[in-house]
Amino acid sequence: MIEHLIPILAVTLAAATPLVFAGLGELVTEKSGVINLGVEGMMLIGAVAGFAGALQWGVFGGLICGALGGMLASLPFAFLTLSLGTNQSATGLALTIFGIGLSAFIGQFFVSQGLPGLQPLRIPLLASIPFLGPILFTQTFVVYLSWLAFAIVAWVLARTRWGLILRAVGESPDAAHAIGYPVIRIRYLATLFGGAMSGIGGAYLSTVYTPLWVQNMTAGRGWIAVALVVFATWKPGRLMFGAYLFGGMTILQLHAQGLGIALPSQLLAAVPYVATILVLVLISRDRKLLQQNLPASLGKPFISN
Amino acid sequence: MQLLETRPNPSRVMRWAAPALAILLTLLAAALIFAMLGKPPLNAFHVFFIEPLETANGWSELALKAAPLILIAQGLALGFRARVYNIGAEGQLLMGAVFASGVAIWTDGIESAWILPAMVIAGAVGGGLWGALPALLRTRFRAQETLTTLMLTYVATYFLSWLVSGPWRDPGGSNFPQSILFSDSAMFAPIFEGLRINSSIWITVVAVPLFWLFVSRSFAAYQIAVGGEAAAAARYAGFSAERTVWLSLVVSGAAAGIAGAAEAAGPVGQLTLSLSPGYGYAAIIVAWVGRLHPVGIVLAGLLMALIYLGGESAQVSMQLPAAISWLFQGMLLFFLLGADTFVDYRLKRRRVETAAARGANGA
Amino acid sequence: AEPLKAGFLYIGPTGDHGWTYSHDVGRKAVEAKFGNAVQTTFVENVPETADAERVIRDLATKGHKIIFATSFGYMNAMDKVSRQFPKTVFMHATGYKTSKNLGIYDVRTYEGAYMLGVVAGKMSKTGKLGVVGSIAIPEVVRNINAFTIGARSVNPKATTRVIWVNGWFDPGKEREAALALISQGADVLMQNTDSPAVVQTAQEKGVYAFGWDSDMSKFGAKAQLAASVLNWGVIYNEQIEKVQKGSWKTTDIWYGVKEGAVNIDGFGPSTPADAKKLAEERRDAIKAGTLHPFTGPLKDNTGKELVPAGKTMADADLRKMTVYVEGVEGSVPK
Amino acid sequence: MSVRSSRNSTPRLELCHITKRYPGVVANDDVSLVVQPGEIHAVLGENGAGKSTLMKIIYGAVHADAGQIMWNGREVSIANPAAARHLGIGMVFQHFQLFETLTVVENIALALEGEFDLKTLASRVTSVSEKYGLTLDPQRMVHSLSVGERQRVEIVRCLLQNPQLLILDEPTSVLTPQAVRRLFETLRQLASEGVSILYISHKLNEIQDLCHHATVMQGGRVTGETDPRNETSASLARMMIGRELPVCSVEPYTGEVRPVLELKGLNYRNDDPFGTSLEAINLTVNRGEVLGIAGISGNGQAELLAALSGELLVDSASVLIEGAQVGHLHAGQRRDLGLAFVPEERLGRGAVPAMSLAENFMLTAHRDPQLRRHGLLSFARARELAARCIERFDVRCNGVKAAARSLSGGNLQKFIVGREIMQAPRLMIVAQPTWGVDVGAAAFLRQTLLDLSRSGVAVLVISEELEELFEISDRIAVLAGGKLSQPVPIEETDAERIGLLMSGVQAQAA
Ligand SMILES: Nc1ncnc2c1ncn2[C@@H]1O[C@H](COP(=O)(O)OP(=O)(O)OP(=O)(O)O)[C@@H](O)[C@H]1O
Ligand SMILES: Nc1ncnc2c1ncn2[C@@H]1O[C@H](COP(=O)(O)OP(=O)(O)OP(=O)(O)O)[C@@H](O)[C@H]1O
Ligand SMILES: [Mg+2]
Ligand SMILES: [Mg+2]
Repeated sequence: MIEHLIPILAVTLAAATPLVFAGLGELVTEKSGVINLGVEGMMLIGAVAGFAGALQWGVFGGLICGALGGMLASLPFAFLTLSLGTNQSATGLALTIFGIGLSAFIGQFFVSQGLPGLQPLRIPLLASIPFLGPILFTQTFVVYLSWLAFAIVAWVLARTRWGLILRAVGESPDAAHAIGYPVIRIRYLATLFGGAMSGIGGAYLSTVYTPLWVQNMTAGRGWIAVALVVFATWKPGRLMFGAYLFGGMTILQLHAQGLGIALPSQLLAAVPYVATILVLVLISRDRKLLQQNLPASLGKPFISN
Repeated sequence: MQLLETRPNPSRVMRWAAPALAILLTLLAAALIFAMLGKPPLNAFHVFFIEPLETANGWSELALKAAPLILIAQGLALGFRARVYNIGAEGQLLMGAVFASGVAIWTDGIESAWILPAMVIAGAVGGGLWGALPALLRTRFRAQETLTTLMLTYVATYFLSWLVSGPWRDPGGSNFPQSILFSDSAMFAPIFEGLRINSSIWITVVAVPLFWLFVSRSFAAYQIAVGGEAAAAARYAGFSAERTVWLSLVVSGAAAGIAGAAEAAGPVGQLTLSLSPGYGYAAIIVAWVGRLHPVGIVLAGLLMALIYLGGESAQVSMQLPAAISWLFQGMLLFFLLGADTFVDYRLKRRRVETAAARGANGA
Repeated sequence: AEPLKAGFLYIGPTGDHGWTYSHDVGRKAVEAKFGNAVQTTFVENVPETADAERVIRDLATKGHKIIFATSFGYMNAMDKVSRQFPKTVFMHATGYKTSKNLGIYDVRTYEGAYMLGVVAGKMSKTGKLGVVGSIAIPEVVRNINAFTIGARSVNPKATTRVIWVNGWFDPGKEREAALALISQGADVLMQNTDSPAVVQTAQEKGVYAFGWDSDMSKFGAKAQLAASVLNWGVIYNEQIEKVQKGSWKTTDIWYGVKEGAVNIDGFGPSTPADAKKLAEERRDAIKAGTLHPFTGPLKDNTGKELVPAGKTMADADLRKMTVYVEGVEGSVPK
Repeated sequence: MSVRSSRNSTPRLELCHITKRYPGVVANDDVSLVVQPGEIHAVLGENGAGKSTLMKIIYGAVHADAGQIMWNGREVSIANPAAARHLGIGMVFQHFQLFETLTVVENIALALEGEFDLKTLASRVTSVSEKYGLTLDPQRMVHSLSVGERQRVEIVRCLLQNPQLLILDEPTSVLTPQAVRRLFETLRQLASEGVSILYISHKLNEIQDLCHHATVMQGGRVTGETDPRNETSASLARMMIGRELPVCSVEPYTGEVRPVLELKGLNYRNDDPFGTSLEAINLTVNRGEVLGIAGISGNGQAELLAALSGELLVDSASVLIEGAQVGHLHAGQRRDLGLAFVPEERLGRGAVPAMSLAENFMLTAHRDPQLRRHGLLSFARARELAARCIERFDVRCNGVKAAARSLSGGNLQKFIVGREIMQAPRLMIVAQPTWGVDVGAAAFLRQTLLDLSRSGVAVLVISEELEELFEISDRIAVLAGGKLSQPVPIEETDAERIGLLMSGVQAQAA
């Protein structure tokens, strides 16, 4: 059993990494009170930008370009929802559609190009810990980067003034405005951060995970990332758990097929989605938890006079 | 960075001008893209927006494409007014198609005028059920419908895939994952010889005025509107929020389900893996572009269908990439949402004016 | 004179590196051969929905004299439109409906799979082969079988394990399926999906894989042992020429190695000379007609006989294959 | 108490010709004002006079269109509240600007600069709050605090910045008389330390009690300046509204006395962590009387109102209307039995902001068969009725098509009260009838409610304004901590005793 578990878990970590990046980004955006349903579009733009960047400057450059791409992609969304107060759900959907179109449009210049990809980075000593070593410490550096991102986001949210301000703005933009915080500017930053993280998630897909550009290569991962934030009740730790759970379910069903589990593969493939709904139901029942963490102003435009 | 202030009363002029402005801006952006690609913009516009409508067939195709979009969007708009964000119409459409196909498959070989109506009802039931599930999850467990409807779309896709590769696979179809071709009594008949537009269009034609009557006059729609604008006011008036959730999800699900049935029993004629060209998602845009108004949705549905047709036409005639259509849809929606803001808000008066006012005061 | 217009309908983007890409290479071959005499048009990303019919009709209306539709799902649409345009030639890939002006064509991808299987049998140390499957249609099942037969012709103990990703195109998932297969012991992979993700993954994990539909060595030079390369240009050139001359007749083309439509190529640095030689020998035998992958005695993986000794499977049976042959694990998804 | 600094020393704050326009109103029109160090300076005016706007301008939360601000003799431009705090200006808002899901110390940290260290800050909070007698637990979540405690958070937040000027915008409207006295002690202590205080209120006795100087505003303009200690309430009122304070005329009810609303052991367990639970509430409201419920909001008012209106369903036997058990009926069904309800939040609950007055009339009037037939609504009829309501209750607006949000608070309140009265109720429940309504409209509304009760309707009023309750109620009870005290006739009690009950002291009222 253990020998099956190691590869499953190791791959889960790598497979869930785009979800981790995009999910953390969306979490920060939502903490400020903005819900951006355009993650899928931003990831795609990040993927194509990342690919282009990686062709020039290697994987690291690619990730940076992905971040920039995602950030730029979130800019029209931020302008419309924050400066013009448009409906956030509708604008996010528009961003997704726009992102699919734009990335495919730009991407036509990158088809049939390959990238060298990235070797995993074995962390000396740690990698030789039995069981945990091969799972945790023989990943690509981007996976470690995602943990760093998690640690930073969790720390900033829980322990720093910035985190406090962000939570305050998401909870009551009016009060934050009254005591002198530039609500709109903070929300811009949070939205751009979300865009950048989605972009990195997309760029990871196109430069590290499967180093190539193909249209629509995120294949719905952006939507999963949005779902995970609610699933996580806006807590970074739970988000990591959710991302790995979802990734793990997907990998598990593929392994189950390989091991000859006699269930139709389509029904197995639906399992992660059903599981997400079930956990969502379980979590949503705990009203206290939700109310403590849900940014009270989520989705509501803030217009100050 | 805040540019706006609330208008005391919504602007009537902007209500009409906003869509026109949005379309104009989209066209301008499009012209820029065409020029960038080295295609003469006017020529491209002709190919995109005129060419598809130069023949009777073109109009038939437009109607064929627009009808499901309009039908689904009418249902979705109802929910959006109540802030019930059903983004899983695609899954509800697929389940509608599945239920309707079930009827067609079980009645294969029978000739009866009842089969088709039964399929439409089955489609409504299938889609309605797939909408009722998130309604249950929301009202009983407070699970957000945005996510559950989306997740259920994936589930529906895999369920459909399992059906056509397993139990409902056409035994005479070389084992391809698709159902049998429906018999004539399980198909909507074409209205004109040689054109694809079929009698299912009447469903949409009848549904639009019904939705219009419902939205503008009915008590239920008033309750929905109040609930969407101000939830506390709805509670205060004694309108049940739960009922609104159920109503909007079940109605939008049923509308999508009927569209799915019409697609299976219309231009497709069987249940296949790829049944819907994303109508469920596109209808969300149609609903917003039509700004949730029954008549606006009709215009938006036609516009959207035209963008699809134009996109294909531009590929065939000018070898423009397929991505262009998506790009246009995204931009159109961006511009419309932006322009729409100015119905309820206006730009803040500039400081310059107030400085002038100060001068006047001083005098 | 007016150039002859030929239209192509693609299911995916021309940049998928797989199926659509190989068709587009074929289209370019047409342009290279006929120059100004033929004008080609392609429409990519055409979903297999009701939209396909409109695009096909649009192509026909705009004066395309021959239209190639390159995915199974266009079948009913091709059937309908071909009736309305009796003067236009319709060619449908991988389908089974024909009429006066509707022909079908396909290539014997299983011959390629067989040859890859031979190399795989030679190269696998564990004897465990893996296939990333897309959707369980007969063509894919046939390829998996041919691959297995090829491998077992070299190593009778070889077995094949299949993981289905339920789609043609999700590089991430294809990679994950490949990783699952690798971790379950497979050391040579084949895929019947459209992206090069499996080759990339094999390269990264130090196992072997194959190019499918086209040479994918630039995505994994060390991993790619060989590639089954499709040359649709053979068919396209031939059919267009016939239309040009006015000699086109309803066809049911199923070209393979013999006609030059399928080839094994793209041998990489990891492929030893003897493996390469063996594969080429088999190719030549297929070409000469002395070898057919589905030759008896052949049993399915429950032990039931499929082809008695000395016989080969008829094309009609090949076309609706629904069971795995001996050596493939599990059963075809229902 | 400190001796007032002489008028010719450098003023702490000087406002010169401040003007601020909003769409449709000039909130501040050429306002000038001087505050000396250590002075408690009242700004006095009716609702909408522009007091809050002026304070927000001083605090940098709103920018003036014209005018100058001098701070300690230097002209300054206050870009935002942070800049104001830098200068040494602190503000306690009329509507508290606190974050419910954050702790006290986090709320305070948000307004402070310097190193981010919650531990040290917590001990500073404790020491400052002790010094001024404003006990606070820094680790508590704000949502679990009472209104008075919340105000302490706001004040401590200001004090930690060592302000030279403290602005308090209607700080007492939510406090018990006892808490008001404690606050005044703190303020006097601060003034004696040299802190200037701008004190906004329209409660005349408080201002006379506390302040050294008063600036009176009306319609955005300064209409007078005076030392309030030398004025009478009546003279101050004249300055404020330009005429005598209107008083309500109360006549005794002569009709049949019969209970209309009865609460019998009403319990409600609130699973909302930010809410209050109701415990065994008993109450009877009779025809022809006005029963007042005093108390500070947050003590179960919202829950009680929702349980009465039917927005919250409770045990059917615990609420009776004219003898019928209605606890299980929803709001619409209770309306069918003659209940009418005017909620505290006018925009968003009592009316839909973006909808027209006609559509808003439909909100509760849809029960009328003339307005609703076969599931369809008659908006033509609703327009007629709304027009009648506008006329009868003197609602100033742009006709029935005006959006509810375009009306001023007082006019909207008149519309809502009118709409409810036009349903011919047998029981009228009103929350905060005159909250944020100007004096004239408030008098009109109070008189309307009194007249309604004298016509045989049972009227229940829940209000935070003790004076108002004493003006119109026949009997009064107090809701504190989710428990309701025994109602007593107003002649048998006074503000002091009610105040004690409001602060949660469970003494017998009589
Ligand atoms: N706020 C609510 N809470 C609980 N149930 C409600 C609520 N609103 C409506 N309902 C349910 O919906 C049903 C119909 O609602 P409706 O508003 O029509 O009430 P009604 O007073 O029974 O009927 P009518 O409005 O025709 O007089 C009611 O029987 C009730 O059970
Ligand atoms: N943000 C705003 N937008 C538009 N108008 C406003 C705004 N804030 C205040 N006003 C208007 O400016 C005027 C003065 O309001 P302000 O809040 O200063 O009055 P106030 O004296 O504090 O009254 P109250 O006693 O009710 O607190 C009112 O007519 C009000 O409607
Ligand atoms: Mg005020
Ligand atoms: Mg009833």
